[in-house]
Amino acid sequence: MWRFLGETMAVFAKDMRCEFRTRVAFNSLALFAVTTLAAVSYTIGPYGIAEADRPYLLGALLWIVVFFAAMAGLDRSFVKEEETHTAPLLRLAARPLVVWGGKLLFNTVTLALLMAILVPLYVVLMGLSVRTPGWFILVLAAGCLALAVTTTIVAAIVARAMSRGALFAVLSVPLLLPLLVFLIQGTRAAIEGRVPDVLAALRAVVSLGGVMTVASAFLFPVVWHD
Amino acid sequence: MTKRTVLCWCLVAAFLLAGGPAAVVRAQGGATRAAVPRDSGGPDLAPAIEVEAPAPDPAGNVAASSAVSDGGGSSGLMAVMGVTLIIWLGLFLYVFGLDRKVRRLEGP
Amino acid sequence: MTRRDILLGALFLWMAAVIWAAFLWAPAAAGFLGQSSRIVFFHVPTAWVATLSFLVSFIASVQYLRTRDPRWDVRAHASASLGIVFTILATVTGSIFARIMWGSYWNWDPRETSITFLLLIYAAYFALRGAVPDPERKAALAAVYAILAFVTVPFLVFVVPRIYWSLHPDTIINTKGRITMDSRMFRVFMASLAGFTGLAAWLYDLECRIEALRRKAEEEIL
Amino acid sequence: MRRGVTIRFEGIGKRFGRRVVMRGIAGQARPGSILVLTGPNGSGKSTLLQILAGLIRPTRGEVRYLDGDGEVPREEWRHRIGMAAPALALYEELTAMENLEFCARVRGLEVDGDRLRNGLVAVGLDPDRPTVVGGFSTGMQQRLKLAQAVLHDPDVLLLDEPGANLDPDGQDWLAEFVRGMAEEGRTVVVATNDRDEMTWGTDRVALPG
Repeated sequence: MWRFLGETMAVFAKDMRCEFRTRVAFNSLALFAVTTLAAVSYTIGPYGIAEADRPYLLGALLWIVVFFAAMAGLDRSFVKEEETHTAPLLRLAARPLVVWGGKLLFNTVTLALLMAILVPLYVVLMGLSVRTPGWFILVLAAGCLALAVTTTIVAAIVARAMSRGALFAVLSVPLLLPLLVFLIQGTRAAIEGRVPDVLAALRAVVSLGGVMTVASAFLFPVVWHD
Repeated sequence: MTKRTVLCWCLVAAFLLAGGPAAVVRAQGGATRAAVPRDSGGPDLAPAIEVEAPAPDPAGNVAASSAVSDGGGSSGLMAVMGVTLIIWLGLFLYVFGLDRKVRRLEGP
Repeated sequence: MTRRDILLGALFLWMAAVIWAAFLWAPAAAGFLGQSSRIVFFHVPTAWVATLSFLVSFIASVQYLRTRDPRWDVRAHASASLGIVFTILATVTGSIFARIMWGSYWNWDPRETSITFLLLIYAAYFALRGAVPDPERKAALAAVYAILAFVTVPFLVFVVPRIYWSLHPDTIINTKGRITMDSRMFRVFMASLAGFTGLAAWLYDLECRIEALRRKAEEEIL
Repeated sequence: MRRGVTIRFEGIGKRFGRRVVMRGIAGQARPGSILVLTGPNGSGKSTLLQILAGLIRPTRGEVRYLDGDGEVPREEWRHRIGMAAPALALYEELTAMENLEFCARVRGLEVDGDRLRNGLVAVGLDPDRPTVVGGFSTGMQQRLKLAQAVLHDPDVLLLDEPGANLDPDGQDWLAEFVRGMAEEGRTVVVATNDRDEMTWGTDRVALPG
């Protein structure tokens, strides 16, 4: 178990180190997020939406911004390994589950960093007031994990195919849409301060995320070795 | 089936049971309350009739339908049925031809 | 005349009878505009067959990964392409109904949304297949994707449509677990369900054999 | 004492889409000897080497690793194989030491600074060089790949064009190095078009063009 964790951390640390030296994924994620945020804030602004619609529309917009940013950068972790031909080396040296764990950790941390910058900006720019901030953050965290799990396995599949950029979005969207529906419901409930509804949405997110995690941990070796 | 496979299936089932149905029931209760005042533009588009499950009373059903078909005319229905039948015949013949061809290609 | 031909002839007559009964024998249901309720005899069975093919595709994918037998990949592929055809049919019939009942062909009703996702999943499945040249890798990756997509389907089909308020009439297996349908309608409906399932089984068998022939022709190069 | 691994492969065929790369290739690599794979460009030498490493799944045929106890299970191949090939690149953003350190960690080896440094010195590289691998010449990258391949003391050494991009001295050193590896009881497979490298081995598999 400890050996597994150590090896996973090795993959994660390697990815982080490579990423900090080039910043391809970070930059594209951040740029995409900031650009969409700027567009949304410019066209809608804090007073563009009627008071009654705010919780729902602002929650939906937030997740759309996050989703687009994720589409722009989260496939890098695997695609880069294939493009620079380092994947075969990793395949020979590491256990598949270790690679999956490392990449998942990397994607989670990337997404968490992005959201840590994006969400406060969004709250300020859109004049969003959240009734239950604790639940709001919990929904965001659960969403971050579930998004990272799904994009990691899709990125692994896409890296093994051709025309990867377009395929990543095509394959991710159907898997992510139900998740986004629950996340938007949860965010809205957290903004409005309806705790039981937040709990219901969180349960659905955890359930879907959990199923995804188990399925991708189980299926990843197939994707990785074929 | 390895132990790992069994474990994975159990975990998937556990997650589905833990979150899925429970969330459905809750969200249903919550959503009708929250979403009806402002849903995604449904009622604006819908015509004046109320949408409801078909009436449970069969007698009333038949009565209503005969009233409707008096207005609509059964010749129209005949025409639609005829077109559907012709489409079905064409489709069947086409697929049957394919079936024959495949059997011939597969040989003995 | 083989046994197969007799069975196919029976299928033809059965479906012809269903079409007749759907239009002339069964009554139109109350609460629906004009004769629009008759579409239930065609719309719901296509949706049912689409779901069924999704299930078959999932099982075949699991079997492929377990056994690595290319025949399972052929089955997964065949049922997925059958699924996409029937999903499109269900969408079209549903859309016609929506036009008559609700005044527009498309209004992002939750049911319409979830069937769109289903279409997206199938489209993605074939996009993935098209993007992998190596046949073994293609089969394995497609199988993985089919399995991943299938685990989200319960959420798509059962959870999402129920979170929102829907215009869609109660589904046949509704939350109360009661069938609200006239007995004649119900009989025609079940017959149609059986007929469509038979038709799908025939098409599935055919599709598998065509795909197998195609691959055999390709194999001969090797 | 090293437990040698015999690699046996039979009826190997590979097809990418509609393109057939090879068919019906068979052979055997024994411990302590060098198997040379030859053939014109595009005959599938590199592909065959990757099939032997388990990196590519063959369309037809089977590869088996046998040691004293019988067949080696696939999960253990990674501990037994060391490979250097153009298809196996190193991380360009990392330095030579960082690359080796990562390989050691991910294999679950004990990370020992001296051992890694010695590994680099053995292939003629300076361990304290701060340049990242992206700034290396192809010859230096080739040396680093060899260091990576023998890092975990593997029983099987798979080399694809090992002498390419090396200077004449480097090629002499390489010949010595590979022969030494085989004499210690390792199974060595070399895919090459170089006339000198072809003379290393006693066993040979020639791929038709």
